Amino acid sequence: MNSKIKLFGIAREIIGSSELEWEIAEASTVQQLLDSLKSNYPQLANLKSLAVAVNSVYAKEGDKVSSSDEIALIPPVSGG
Amino acid sequence: MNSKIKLFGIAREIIGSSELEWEIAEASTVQQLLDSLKSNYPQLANLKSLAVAVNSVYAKEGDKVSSSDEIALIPPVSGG
Amino acid sequence: MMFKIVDQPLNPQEVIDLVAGEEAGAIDVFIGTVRGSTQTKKVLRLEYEAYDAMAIREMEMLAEKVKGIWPVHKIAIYHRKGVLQVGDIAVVLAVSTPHRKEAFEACQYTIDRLKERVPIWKKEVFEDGEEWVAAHP
Amino acid sequence: MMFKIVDQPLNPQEVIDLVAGEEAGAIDVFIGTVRGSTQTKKVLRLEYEAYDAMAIREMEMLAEKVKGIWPVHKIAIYHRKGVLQVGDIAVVLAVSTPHRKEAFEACQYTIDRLKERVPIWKKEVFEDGEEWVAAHP
Repeated sequence: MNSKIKLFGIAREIIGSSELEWEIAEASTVQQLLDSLKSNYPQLANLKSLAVAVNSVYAKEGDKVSSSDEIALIPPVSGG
Repeated sequence: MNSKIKLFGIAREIIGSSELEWEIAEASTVQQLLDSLKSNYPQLANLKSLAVAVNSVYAKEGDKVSSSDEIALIPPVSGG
Repeated sequence: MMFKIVDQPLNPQEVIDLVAGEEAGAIDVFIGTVRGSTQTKKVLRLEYEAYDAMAIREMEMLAEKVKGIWPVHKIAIYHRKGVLQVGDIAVVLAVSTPHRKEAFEACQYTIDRLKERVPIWKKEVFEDGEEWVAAHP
Repeated sequence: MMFKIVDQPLNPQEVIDLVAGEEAGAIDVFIGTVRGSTQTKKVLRLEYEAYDAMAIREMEMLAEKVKGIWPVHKIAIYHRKGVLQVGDIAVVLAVSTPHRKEAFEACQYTIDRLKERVPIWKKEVFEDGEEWVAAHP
């Protein structure tokens, strides 16, 4: 099913939009999502880090994501 | 010659005035001044420390004081 | 509201007022501002963006963690987003504690962790280009 | 005037404004306030006095020393004297530096030394007595 992934900072600029429609397979993991995004947008792989937030919380690589979650890509933060 | 010694905090309360007229012998030292004050006001000897400022600067025990200097007693400070 | 992301100029006094109180003998306040140069390049402006909901949540979790380490009375963090000029305040963080040592420690720890975890990003805009800070190795 | 002894309420913003500037990426501000209790006793008020001329001179010398240790942009210290009530601000100290680590270090060092050297005294007044702080061993 398709999901909308929130994009910020350099990830937003690489992908060219603040939201990306993306197909998320049933029972896929954060790692699988990252792999598929990086293979479609290779510049994402050049970042110092790239995390995924699921429902506003940092997710671990093995966490499951589903299309009903609020998903966001978190490139290296630089607040302050 | 007589000099006026500025007094602050607990030293002011022990001596009972914000300024003390005191005879300072020619070429006497900070240490000698402190000794004569403590023997006249024994409660000064109970303080955690008692320094002397000469012309607004901390003086060392061996420094000379003269009646033309601005002299102050500095009991333990507690600013902040 | 002790934690805020705002797109208007920050007022340190407002943040200080949030943490003051009779329990607090010490308040340490950190103010981060936009510097006019970075290493060798002249900075024209900074552009900040935030994942607001998550940033607030991370700040709240961070504050809870800090309160578990030091006897903190209150913590408040205001972070600005949008376009900032040189000299503008990007973040104000205030921590109140009974004694000063823990105020310094808790404040420094909080700003260090904020910079590592809270989803806020800044882009430096120079005369001849721009760069997302810390994005690449 | 970066160093002041005043007998009116202190305004942190005024002190912060003195140290801000384009060179300063980081400002650390320490605010010391009168707590409502000390160890076990309830404090009614504090009475501060200062040897003003020497206190200012000591603050200036302290600031010079701090600038020799850290790359400090500016330091400002305002200290209040007279009768202070619980919650009142006794001291505001602001230090600006290019980066945050040295702002925290320089600010903490400055307040630590100020409490050791600058000729200012406070008397705590309790319900059943009073005491010059730190006067006796």
